[in-house]
Amino acid sequence: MDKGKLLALSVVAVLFAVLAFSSPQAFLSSYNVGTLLDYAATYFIAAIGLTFVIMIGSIDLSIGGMLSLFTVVFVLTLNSLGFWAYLITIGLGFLLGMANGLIFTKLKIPSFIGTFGASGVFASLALIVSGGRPIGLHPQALSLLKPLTFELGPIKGSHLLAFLLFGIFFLIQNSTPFGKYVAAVGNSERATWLSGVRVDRTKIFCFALSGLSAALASIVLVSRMLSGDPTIGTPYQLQVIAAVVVGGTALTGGVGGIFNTLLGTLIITLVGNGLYVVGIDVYYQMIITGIITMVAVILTLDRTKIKVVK
Amino acid sequence: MEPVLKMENISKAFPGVRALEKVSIEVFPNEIVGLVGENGAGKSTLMKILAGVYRADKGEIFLRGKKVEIKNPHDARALGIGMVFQEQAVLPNMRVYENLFLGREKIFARRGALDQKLMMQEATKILEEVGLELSPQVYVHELNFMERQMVEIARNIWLARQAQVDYPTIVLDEPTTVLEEEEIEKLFNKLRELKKRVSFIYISHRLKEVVELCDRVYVLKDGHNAGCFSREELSEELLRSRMVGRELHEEYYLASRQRKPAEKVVLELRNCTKKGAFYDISFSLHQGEILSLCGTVGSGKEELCRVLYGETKFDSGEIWIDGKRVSINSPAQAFALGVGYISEDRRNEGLVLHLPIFENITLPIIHRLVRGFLVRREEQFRLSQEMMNKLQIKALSPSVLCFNLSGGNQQKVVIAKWLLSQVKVLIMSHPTRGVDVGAKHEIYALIREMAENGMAMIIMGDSFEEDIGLANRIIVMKDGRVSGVLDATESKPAPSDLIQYVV
Amino acid sequence: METKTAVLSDKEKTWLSRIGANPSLLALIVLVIFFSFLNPRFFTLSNLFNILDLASLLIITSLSLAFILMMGSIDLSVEGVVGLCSVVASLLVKNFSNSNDFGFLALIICGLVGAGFGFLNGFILSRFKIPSFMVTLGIGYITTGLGVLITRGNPVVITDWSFRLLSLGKVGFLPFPFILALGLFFIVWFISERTAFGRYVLALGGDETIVQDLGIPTSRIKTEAFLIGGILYGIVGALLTARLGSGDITAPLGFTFDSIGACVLGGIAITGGVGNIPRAIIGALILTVLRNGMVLMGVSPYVQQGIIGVILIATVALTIDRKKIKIMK
Amino acid sequence: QEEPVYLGTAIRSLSNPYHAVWAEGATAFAKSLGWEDYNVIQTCEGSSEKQLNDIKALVARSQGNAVFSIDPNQATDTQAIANELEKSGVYFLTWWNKPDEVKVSDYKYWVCHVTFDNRASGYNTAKILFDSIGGSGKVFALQGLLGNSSAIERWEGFERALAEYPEIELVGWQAADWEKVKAYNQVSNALVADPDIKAIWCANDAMAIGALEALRARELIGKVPVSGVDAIPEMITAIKNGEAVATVASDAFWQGGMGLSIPLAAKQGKIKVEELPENKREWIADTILITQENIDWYIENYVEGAPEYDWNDYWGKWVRGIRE
Ligand SMILES: Nc1ncnc2c1ncn2[C@@H]1O[C@H](COP(=O)(O)OP(=O)(O)OP(=O)(O)O)[C@@H](O)[C@H]1O
Ligand SMILES: Nc1ncnc2c1ncn2[C@@H]1O[C@H](COP(=O)(O)OP(=O)(O)OP(=O)(O)O)[C@@H](O)[C@H]1O
Ligand SMILES: [Mg+2]
Ligand SMILES: [Mg+2]
Repeated sequence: MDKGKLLALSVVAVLFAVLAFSSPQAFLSSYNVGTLLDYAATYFIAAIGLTFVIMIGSIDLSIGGMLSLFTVVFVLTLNSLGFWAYLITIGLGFLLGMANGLIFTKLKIPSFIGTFGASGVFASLALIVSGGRPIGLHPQALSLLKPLTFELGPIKGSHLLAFLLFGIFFLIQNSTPFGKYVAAVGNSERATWLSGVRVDRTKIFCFALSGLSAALASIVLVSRMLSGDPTIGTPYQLQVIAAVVVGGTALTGGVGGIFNTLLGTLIITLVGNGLYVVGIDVYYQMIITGIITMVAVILTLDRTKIKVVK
Repeated sequence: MEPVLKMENISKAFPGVRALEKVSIEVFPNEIVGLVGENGAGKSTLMKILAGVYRADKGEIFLRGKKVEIKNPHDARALGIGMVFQEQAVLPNMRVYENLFLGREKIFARRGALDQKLMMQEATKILEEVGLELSPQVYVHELNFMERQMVEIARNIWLARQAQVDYPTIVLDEPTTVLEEEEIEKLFNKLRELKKRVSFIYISHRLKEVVELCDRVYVLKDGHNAGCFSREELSEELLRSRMVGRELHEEYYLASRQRKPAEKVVLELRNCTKKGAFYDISFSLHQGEILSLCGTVGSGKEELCRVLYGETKFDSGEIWIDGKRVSINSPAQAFALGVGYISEDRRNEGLVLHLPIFENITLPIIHRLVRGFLVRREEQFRLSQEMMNKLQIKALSPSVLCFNLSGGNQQKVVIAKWLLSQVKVLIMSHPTRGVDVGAKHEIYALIREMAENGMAMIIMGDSFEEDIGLANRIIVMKDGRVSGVLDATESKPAPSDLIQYVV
Repeated sequence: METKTAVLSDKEKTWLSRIGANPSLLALIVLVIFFSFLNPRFFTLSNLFNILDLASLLIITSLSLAFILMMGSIDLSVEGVVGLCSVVASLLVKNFSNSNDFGFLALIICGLVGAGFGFLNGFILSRFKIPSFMVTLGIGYITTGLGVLITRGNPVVITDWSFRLLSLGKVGFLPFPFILALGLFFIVWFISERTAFGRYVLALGGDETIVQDLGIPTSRIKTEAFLIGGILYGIVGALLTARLGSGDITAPLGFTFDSIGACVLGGIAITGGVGNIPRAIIGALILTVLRNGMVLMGVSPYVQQGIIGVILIATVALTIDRKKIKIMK
Repeated sequence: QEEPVYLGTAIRSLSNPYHAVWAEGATAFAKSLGWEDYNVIQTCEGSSEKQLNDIKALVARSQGNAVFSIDPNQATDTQAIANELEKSGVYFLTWWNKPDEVKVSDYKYWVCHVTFDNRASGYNTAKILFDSIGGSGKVFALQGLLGNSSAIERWEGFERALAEYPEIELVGWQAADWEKVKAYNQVSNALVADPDIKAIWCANDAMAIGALEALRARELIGKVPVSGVDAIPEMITAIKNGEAVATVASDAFWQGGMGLSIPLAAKQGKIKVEELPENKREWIADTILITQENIDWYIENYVEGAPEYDWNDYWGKWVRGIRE
């Protein structure tokens, strides 16, 4: 394991220890563990695809917009079409992600701008599709969420999904040609291109995965909130990026990975949950969150591989 | 006489590598000191310590008799040490004059504002002096590799002159690798003239130049001092043997292993034209043939190769591979058709520097190493290890990052990559650029071996000697057209035979 | 060998060719013409002054972002620092909550407070080597948190009418905030074009390792760039208080992405190394004109976000100078 | 003396005056019991999921020994929150937004859902605004955050009033996301689009303040009346000065305290939840419509003097059941 991962892991361990020590019954209760997992699952799933996007040195600022849109689409389709909703939402996620990738590679627009623009479009679409109001889930559609809501002790279906995705994407990153191309493009796009790798295809696929994981995260969100909300995504945007970066993935690309994102998500979750479990006054929470975010990055980012930070 | 610069017992280790072990050098006034050694001998590291990029683990530096601490590049500059790095250090997004004075703008400040007119005047003067016919307003990204190098040299010469010290020291780390004969001559004259005021340290693998230019030469071997020779003693053979530590084959280019190419044509160009670059080029390349493309920069040979590996497109003409007409739009397509390319700029174009050796070597063929959905890592390792042994790449294991390899070893990794991918046609732009004499020899052997196995190659060599020595056939280009075709299989032409077509 | 000559020197260019070479400016002109045709009220003097008034705050924050983006960094702390400075300003002038009365001195103090946080941004970024994205996100949280802590959520209403002239005042017909923005623009432009610091900012955006190896103090330059940014945010904070009559931590919501958007619309590459200060102004004007025009035309609020998104993408597709940015990130 | 209970208040944010006063009310209630250390304010900053997670974190910390007063981020969130707390056996009360099909009476621990009539607020402020310009003329309106439940309901009230005034012409509307600066910009632009705008309706007070400042910059303040909802201090001043004509106070201080007092009473057995009639499980609480007429009275009683709150008077502001 490289230095970055070790550092991120130790940050998680320290946070965990501090929280567990300061209020053992509360923090370690199976109820709270369940809450932690709930919290972590959404962020992690949303951040999975983004990790690849950031690994190639790009960024996806449309996740917020996509979450808004997809929760609405999922609830609407679940209410009317039943199980097809899963397929439709996931497919749509993949396609819209791909559209981001195409705008980026074929129109040659920096991802920061392209996806930021797309985010506005998605947010508008969410409002139009929903008629500008949150949409509740029909009670009869509730049972269709069983695959995500069934419980085994504190563990829920959505947590298992997160684990499963972690496994799959870990393999994709480390042991498939695509994963290797991602690492190579992130480090040196030109050299990779000259090695005969289809660079654009790799990039487009990264964005498609980002859309896909946003769609999956929306489904999990709906399984928890039981509604589709055309404004739900906005607060997630920067948080999801933070989850990736706090784990030690460099925004300049080439460094980090899915394991880092897992740790990053845990850090964000532990901080968010811990502030209440430990009982920090609300007026100080934002300040403390800001400080911890920075300190976490200071600790987790492995600077031996990146010469410059911007 | 007192030395201007003395580096004493300098040691430096990187994780897993002892780069320098008690190395000492001295530089006197009015002197051009040569520094030679195999790839990875530690030349660049030693100079980077002098320039403040790295800090020595042990050892002392004296400037004009006084011990100094060089903690960062800023200190080095203040002490009158300039460096032309092996890797280019000009900023493409800025104009030439901005690059020339970067970090020294204060000189042009008039009441808080920079006097742009003055900067421009001064820049024009400097450029004239090194013989670059450019407007200082041009953006560096519009310049070619060579022009950039000259800008960098010009910058350091100017800096040295600005320094308020006696005999500032300029380090030139392989400055001539990308220059043409004419420029090199200009540069040498400039250096000789300047040494009245400036001392130089000159690093090169072109021993001929070293012998011609330097007053004294240090040889480094595996991070140790391996001799120092004065002008009187100097000879290419001496340096070569000191660097490598063994006698080299009498027959440098291994001409005896040269074979007649097969009948089969693998690549054929028909009437290819790209306006402004080359016109009406036709030739065919046979299996196992080594074809040299000669000509000055601007003769169109580089552009022609670009077209072949898919970087750009031509305006008209046809490419045929294995008897089929093809179109090549990207390196990926080129590769699928069996065409590989080795760039002269290996740091930026040849390697993914921050990935390990094995990932680099297997990058183009990774999709062939898949079982189920997953890549077989052992296979990646095995193949890489094989190539590393074969090419004698100096590294602890295939998982070493390419970033940490010396220039020559990086070059070998690039070659290994294409060897492994078993392309039919390999285009090599300056394959031995920046490679030491020993490794050069190994690369020549490799080229022979690849030819014996049926690979066809297009080579743009570092010198006429290299082109002639390696090739079965030589195509000379001038102003975008073929000016001469020479056979070199039966008997080798002399360099003078070539020159008439080049100029 | 052929000789490369510079692209026409600046004097040789005609006005027309310059506009043609600057697609952002072209986009702005097209927008203006487009809206003028669709709504006669658009091209009037009163709307001109209205647009200048509305654009002025965005112009100032975009000036700061321009520097930071050209350097290859980013600043997400705009909203936090501006909001906090707005609160600070309101607590310093005559107000309902305390007995301070610093008058226009408050503007300067705000600049200093902003400078302090800008410095912190730059210092943490260069000292601890964490990406500006995260540093400024963190400082954004901290400043917002401080603002909430100080005011406990209640806007501080000010009663200092002379201070409010900062926003309400006019010189002739020109709104005062715009004059201030214009003045700051010239200062920042000067710094960018005519000082070594300005060069280094661009150089850092080009290739930081090279700049380091040349012995240029990169940490200091980064810190200074963020510091200048901080000063500008401080000023905007004070202006905002003058504009709204109260200090309010949430007032600048949306400023961050508006300013980044403005810079990018103006043609400043988010990857760093390419751009100049006037482009920030052009971008800010494009965004303001666009919003103004959409209200004038009565475009449905449901699709406005989407339209801006599409225009952003379209403009960048047209304006970006792909020669200079080989690799798109 | 009873065993202390954690008092959880889940609101949107502390950076706006409405919720800031809310938090003060909650704190005052906790003080009245001597349980300051058990008073926990949670802000979700617009994230529904964070709100749910924060609530669960406090349930974990208190190990179920808590009651909650919750202002759900979105109407549709109530169901998920209710299911969660019901499972943990924690008594709670919700405010403002709830989908109609979700019934409080289906739950044991959801003591009640209290709302103010958003539609009435929108309707009443609009009527006063229209009357203030003589019932005819051009009007511009600022909507809150698109897609937000309160924004939608207030807008419906506004539209109902609009239908009753045929002489009033709505010349345009924009969304200003509840924010001052956006309102300032939108109104500035709207005044160019139509210089004859006679009045401006706003879905909340923050936007109304932004609108007023835009009017001030164009020297129209006092000439173009403005209305809002929430009764934030700046708006009270503006009404007093004759610049604005109407706002609605839901008494955030009372909400802060009563939101905790009622579920606590249920937990302590003072209220028997199962015995409450349906119209006390889901009810509308009284608001104060503030206009030029009663502004002095309001300032005297609520700004300069604070009303006496009796936290045991659970039904003092009860108006009617939601479903009546
Ligand atoms: N001259 C160049 N130098 C460096 N990178 C380049 C250059 N030309 C193209 N690229 C990069 O390669 C990308 C094109 O890659 P490539 O042709 O491999 O795409 P692809 O995967 O084949 O796409 P598709 O399948 O859509 O054709 C461009 O987006 C660009 O990033
Ligand atoms: N940053 C680094 N990290 C680790 N090892 C390094 C680093 N830089 C150089 N080395 C190692 O130090 C040794 C000396 O390298 P150096 O670049 O000085 O060689 P050189 O003599 O300049 O070779 P060349 O002629 O190929 O340029 C090599 O073994 C190289 O792998
Ligand atoms: Mg070297
Ligand atoms: Mg292609």
